[in-house]
Amino acid sequence: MKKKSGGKPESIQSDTSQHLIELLRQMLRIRRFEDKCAELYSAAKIRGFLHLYNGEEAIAVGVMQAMQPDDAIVATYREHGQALAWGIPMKTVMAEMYGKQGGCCRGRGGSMHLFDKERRFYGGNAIVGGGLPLAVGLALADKKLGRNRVTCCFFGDGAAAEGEFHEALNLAALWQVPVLFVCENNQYAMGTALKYSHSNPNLAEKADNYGIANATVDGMDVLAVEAAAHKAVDIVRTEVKPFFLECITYRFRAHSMFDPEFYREKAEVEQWRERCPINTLFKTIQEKGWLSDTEWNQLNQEVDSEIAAAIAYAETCLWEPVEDLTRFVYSERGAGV
Amino acid sequence: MKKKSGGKPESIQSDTSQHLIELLRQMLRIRRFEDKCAELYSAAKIRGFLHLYNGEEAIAVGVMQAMQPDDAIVATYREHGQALAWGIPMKTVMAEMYGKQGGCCRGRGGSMHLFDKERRFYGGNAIVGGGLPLAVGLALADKKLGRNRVTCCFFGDGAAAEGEFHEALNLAALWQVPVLFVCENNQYAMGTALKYSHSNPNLAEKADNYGIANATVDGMDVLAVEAAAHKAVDIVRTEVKPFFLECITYRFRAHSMFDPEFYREKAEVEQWRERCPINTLFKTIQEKGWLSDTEWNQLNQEVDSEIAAAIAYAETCLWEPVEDLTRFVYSERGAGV
Amino acid sequence: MNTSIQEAQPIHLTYREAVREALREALRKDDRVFLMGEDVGRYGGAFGVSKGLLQEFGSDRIMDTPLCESGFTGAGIGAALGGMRPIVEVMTVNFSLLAADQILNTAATYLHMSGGLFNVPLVIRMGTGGGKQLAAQHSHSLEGWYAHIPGIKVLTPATLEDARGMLWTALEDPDPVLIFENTLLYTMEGDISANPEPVDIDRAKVRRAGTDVTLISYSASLFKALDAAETLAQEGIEAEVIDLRTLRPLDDETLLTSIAKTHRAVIIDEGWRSGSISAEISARIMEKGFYDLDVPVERICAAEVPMPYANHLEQAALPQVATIIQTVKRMVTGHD
Amino acid sequence: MNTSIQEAQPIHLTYREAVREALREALRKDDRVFLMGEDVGRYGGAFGVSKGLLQEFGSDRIMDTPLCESGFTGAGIGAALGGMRPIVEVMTVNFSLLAADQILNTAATYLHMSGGLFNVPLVIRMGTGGGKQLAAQHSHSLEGWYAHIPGIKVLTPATLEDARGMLWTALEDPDPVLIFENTLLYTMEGDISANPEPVDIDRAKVRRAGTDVTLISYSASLFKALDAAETLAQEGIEAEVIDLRTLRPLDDETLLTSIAKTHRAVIIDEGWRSGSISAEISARIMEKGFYDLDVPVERICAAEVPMPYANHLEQAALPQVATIIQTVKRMVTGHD
Ligand SMILES: Cc1ncc(C[n+]2csc(CCOP(=O)(O)OP(=O)(O)O)c2C)c(N)n1
Ligand SMILES: Cc1ncc(C[n+]2csc(CCOP(=O)(O)OP(=O)(O)O)c2C)c(N)n1
Ligand SMILES: [Mg+2]
Ligand SMILES: [Mg+2]
Repeated sequence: MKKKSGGKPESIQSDTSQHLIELLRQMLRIRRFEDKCAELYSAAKIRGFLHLYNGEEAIAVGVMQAMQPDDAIVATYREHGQALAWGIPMKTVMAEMYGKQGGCCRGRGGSMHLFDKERRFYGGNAIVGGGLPLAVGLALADKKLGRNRVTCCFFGDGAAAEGEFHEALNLAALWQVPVLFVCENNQYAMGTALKYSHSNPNLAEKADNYGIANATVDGMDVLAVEAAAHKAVDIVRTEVKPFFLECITYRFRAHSMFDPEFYREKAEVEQWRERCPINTLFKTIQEKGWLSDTEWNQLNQEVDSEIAAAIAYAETCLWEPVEDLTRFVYSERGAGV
Repeated sequence: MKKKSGGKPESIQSDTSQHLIELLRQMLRIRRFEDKCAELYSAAKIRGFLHLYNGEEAIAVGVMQAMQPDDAIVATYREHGQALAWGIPMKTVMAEMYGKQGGCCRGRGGSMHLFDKERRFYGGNAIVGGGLPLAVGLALADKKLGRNRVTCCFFGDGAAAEGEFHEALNLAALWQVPVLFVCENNQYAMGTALKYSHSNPNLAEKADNYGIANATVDGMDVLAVEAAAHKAVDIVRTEVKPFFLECITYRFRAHSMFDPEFYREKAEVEQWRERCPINTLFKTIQEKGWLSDTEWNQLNQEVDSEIAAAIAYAETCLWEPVEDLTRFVYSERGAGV
Repeated sequence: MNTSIQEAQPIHLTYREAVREALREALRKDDRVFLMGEDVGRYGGAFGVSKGLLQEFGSDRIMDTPLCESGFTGAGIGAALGGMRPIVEVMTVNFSLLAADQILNTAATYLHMSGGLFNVPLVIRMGTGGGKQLAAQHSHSLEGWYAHIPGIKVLTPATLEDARGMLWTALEDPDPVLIFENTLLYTMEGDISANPEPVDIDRAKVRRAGTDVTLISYSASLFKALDAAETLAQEGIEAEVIDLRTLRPLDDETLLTSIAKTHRAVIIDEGWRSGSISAEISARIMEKGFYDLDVPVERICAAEVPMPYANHLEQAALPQVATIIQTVKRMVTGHD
Repeated sequence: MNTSIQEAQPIHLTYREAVREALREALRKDDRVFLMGEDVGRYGGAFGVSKGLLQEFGSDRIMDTPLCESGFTGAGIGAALGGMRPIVEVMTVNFSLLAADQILNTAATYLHMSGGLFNVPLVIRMGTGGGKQLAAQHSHSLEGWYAHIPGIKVLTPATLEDARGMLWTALEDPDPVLIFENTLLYTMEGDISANPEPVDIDRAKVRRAGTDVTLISYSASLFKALDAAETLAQEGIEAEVIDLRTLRPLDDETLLTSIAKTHRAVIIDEGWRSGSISAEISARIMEKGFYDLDVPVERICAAEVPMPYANHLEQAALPQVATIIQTVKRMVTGHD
């Protein structure tokens, strides 16, 4: 077997290279998808609130690597990244943003409320902090039913100031349920910097206080996130108890499409942009010589055509009939659970 | 000057003895008052919920020593002790429990809602945790208006599980407002023992996590509470910032008049009863020879006659006219603030 | 020996015991059912409802929670989504305000915003009502207020049969159901069938037939309406008394049928008057029964005050039998 | 030169600016006034309302809070009790559910349960309403729901004058006042007097006189009612349009006076129908205006669904001008 300088057998190297390229691809999908969403927003194809994940892609992509197909995800209103990385088909996500019947929620949810039953993607909660107790409850159900599954709950630094955050952490710790709390600490809650939200800006210490195992990781480094997530999920799954993973990150774009960004300096944004998780991984891969220009172009094209296909799909989807407005307020007889 | 073995000048000794006797008297007032309330409850003179402070008297009495007349108190539904120790006349408290017009809230509040405007006693909040943000707001007002006053907020161990507790501590720390949080950790929230309420039963650590200075003290020892409160209030007043004082205590009686006490062992209650704060202080004083039997009897008689007078007052008070039912839903014109 | 259902001896119990029996039955029938809330276990329930259940079913099925209404209600939603059938007990409706966000923004919206993907089979029980001198923060009757929210159902069992039977019906419902138990009723006692039949939560029930006026009520007020009807009968006025049973969705049909017969209606409601469920009922009668009315529909509600502690004030604030009688007489005779 | 109040040039501004001017005026006039809430400072307000105020008044007067609706609302109550005049901004009514306990159990009850000792001079502002495709958790119209609560007042400024003027009136009120700003109105523009007169919050206002039907509305729906009235006028039907302005307490008198003239009423309300403020209004007309009615009062409300995201569904869920017109025509002519 040919050896490389690092001493890894080729098959592993090629596994590694393929894996890294896959991570790159996932992050790129999210970035490009969202850039397109921003355009479509300007074109009034997408409406409502649109919160982009730009800059934070390493977290969703990194964390998902550690999850298994029958695990569950609970996310926020900034959840395109999680939805795509978790495998919800891009076209149904896009159709949802269009408000079409072919969307993953028949156009009723929109950007902030993506759901997928088969894949156990539990939204899409637009009440800051609202998803945390729900995630604890999902994990509780798993524990009660003896299912070896993990529930992964994403939320922001701002959410950690809500009382519900504390209630949820306390319950998770008391009940020792298999939930992974992933705090996407992008250092701002809308326009409120961390230091104005938290008297103690060290968020992982909050978990510590509840006796919840925790770690803090560079959220701009997908490999670091992935490694940390693997460790974390292992603990959750094997020891059946909660874990708190704080990922330090930054949102490159505005909070939503309405945010004039008065609250931070352009220079700060620029500094963080230099730490773009996609560029960083791209450079790593390039340095290793694992991705030729052709391959990179091809990858880009694949992503672009997936997006184009998603848009084409969304465009052709029908609108939910107005007569169906009041469906799904209550379950339909026979539908049940 | 005559010296005593301890080397204290006589005047100080006598100051000390008088002070200790005063503490004893205060605790005794509360204890006797409440024992009487329990009787009056059985006699259906007092109704609704009645939460007795029996066993916890050292906290209210100890803490109040450190407060100044223009400071403010925020308490819970278990607030007879605070109300009496803070100087709300016993007769208006008793009349309030009777539901009479001469009560401190015209009979509208009852046991759980004692208020006194002149003395800045802000209730009597029967929503667990509900008083904490209010106390932070009172302290904020003082800070804004440059008034060197302290707001003292009492609450239980159970309250510390509510999200609002966390929100309030975070705000207090962020804003650095002069509030003293007094956690009356009697180790039970109704029938729920501390360990079932908190994954981390060390409550003072929660304050630590917010960067709030804190201390834990034996809540069965009025002198220890007093000393700790003095230190705490000093910090709050001079450094204009919050302090968290945890007092470990025990409630001798049931949670309320409806509690069958299934959740704890008689033996446990008995053990704690042996640490009765009143007996302990009484013994200390007796050992020093500071209180003759005659004086002790006299003290008891004084307390009993204060209670008798309070009852007599309550009995003779009128009922609020039914026509006034809808008063005080909104302020009356001209009343204003 | 033939011990058929029909022949089973009725059993004598209190409302509290009826709820307890309902809980016990549910816990026995379905492993996915569990009860959680503050003091449901070791304490035995704030009102003694769940006394003994921890001992019988263990701490996995009867879960004491810390004080955190929003947290454990949210956890209940999650557990329901995860395949369990949680019964969340919020000690009383007064504290449910701390969980209002989870109830309205998550439980009630989840099915719709997921485009029909995820239903939330959650039951939330709470004590409700005034009348015990518990003052301004412990005496709310907010069941009618909650009935404003689409996506949830609101049940208010008044009778022993309903207290016994509605829980199971609620648990079989695929969507979030709130059950309000007026705490004054817990000590009410009587006989019910030992083999309770399933309770229908879709229909209001005529608890007393009459021809001159329709008294519309629910929960504890039902008994005030029945008492008033008795007295009125002695004076020759026959009141039909309707127990709404479910405040959301309202069963308009039963109400309108009755009014088509009596041409007069009075609604008795322990909630504050403005924006009460009785306002909704009056508005519906306006819309669908206007031409059947001889006189305007009237409402007897709680006075619009935070509940005062003193007994005489509290009673003055609550609907009273005398007021019902007086109102009906005025409506029927045209003068006071 | 005489620049008397009467002669001041009107100023042109948006509703957003009108609220901002009202805030600025209050902050200037009274040192005890301060604004607090999420993102009111550095961000400039979620809807840009408070843009520039932090720079002008400093961080003691314009306080950014962490995300903790219950905490900072409670702190607002405390600060009000401590002698300040806080204006708490809850970004939107959707999030106010997290503060529902502080609003109902503390702010609204404090005066009463203290036997009149402590009033709470607190103003809470929130955005409200649907129509922007913000879906099920961000589109509530719960102002009518809050109007159920005794002890608070509920204001719903629809016009630029009211947006400009009601805040000060609210601040002068000794009791808790909730002000609901429909976020669709923020971009509405027009002229108002440069020297605004004090706004009375006790009376509803007839915004258009008419004889054939009374359209009762508030906030954003007012403009739907006015639009409908214009169209109806072209067909010879003269609608009187009433702007409620204050949902608690309701000004029955203005409504009843109008109905005594028109004999018909339609209520337009963006809240869910069941248990809405429009139910209360209908019930009051039933009670006090029954014999003035030619036809039953009707309600045009939001459909009883958590708001869907898709525009066509959302618009179908909200009251529309066409429905108002159609309803009125049916009422006036007796057929569709
Ligand atoms: C309970 C609640 N309050 C306020 C809002 C409005 N809001 C939406 S996102 C947001 C900031 C949240 O910050 P963070 O948790 O850090 O998440 P991020 O947006 O940075 O990902 C706010 C205040 C909301 N949606 N829910
Ligand atoms: C928000 C809320 N939930 C529940 C209750 C019912 N309740 C009253 S006191 C109490 C226990 C509180 O325990 P703790 O804070 O330790 O105070 P303690 O009674 O021990 O002094 C409970 C659950 C309440 N009053 N408020
Ligand atoms: Mg953030
Ligand atoms: Mg306790």
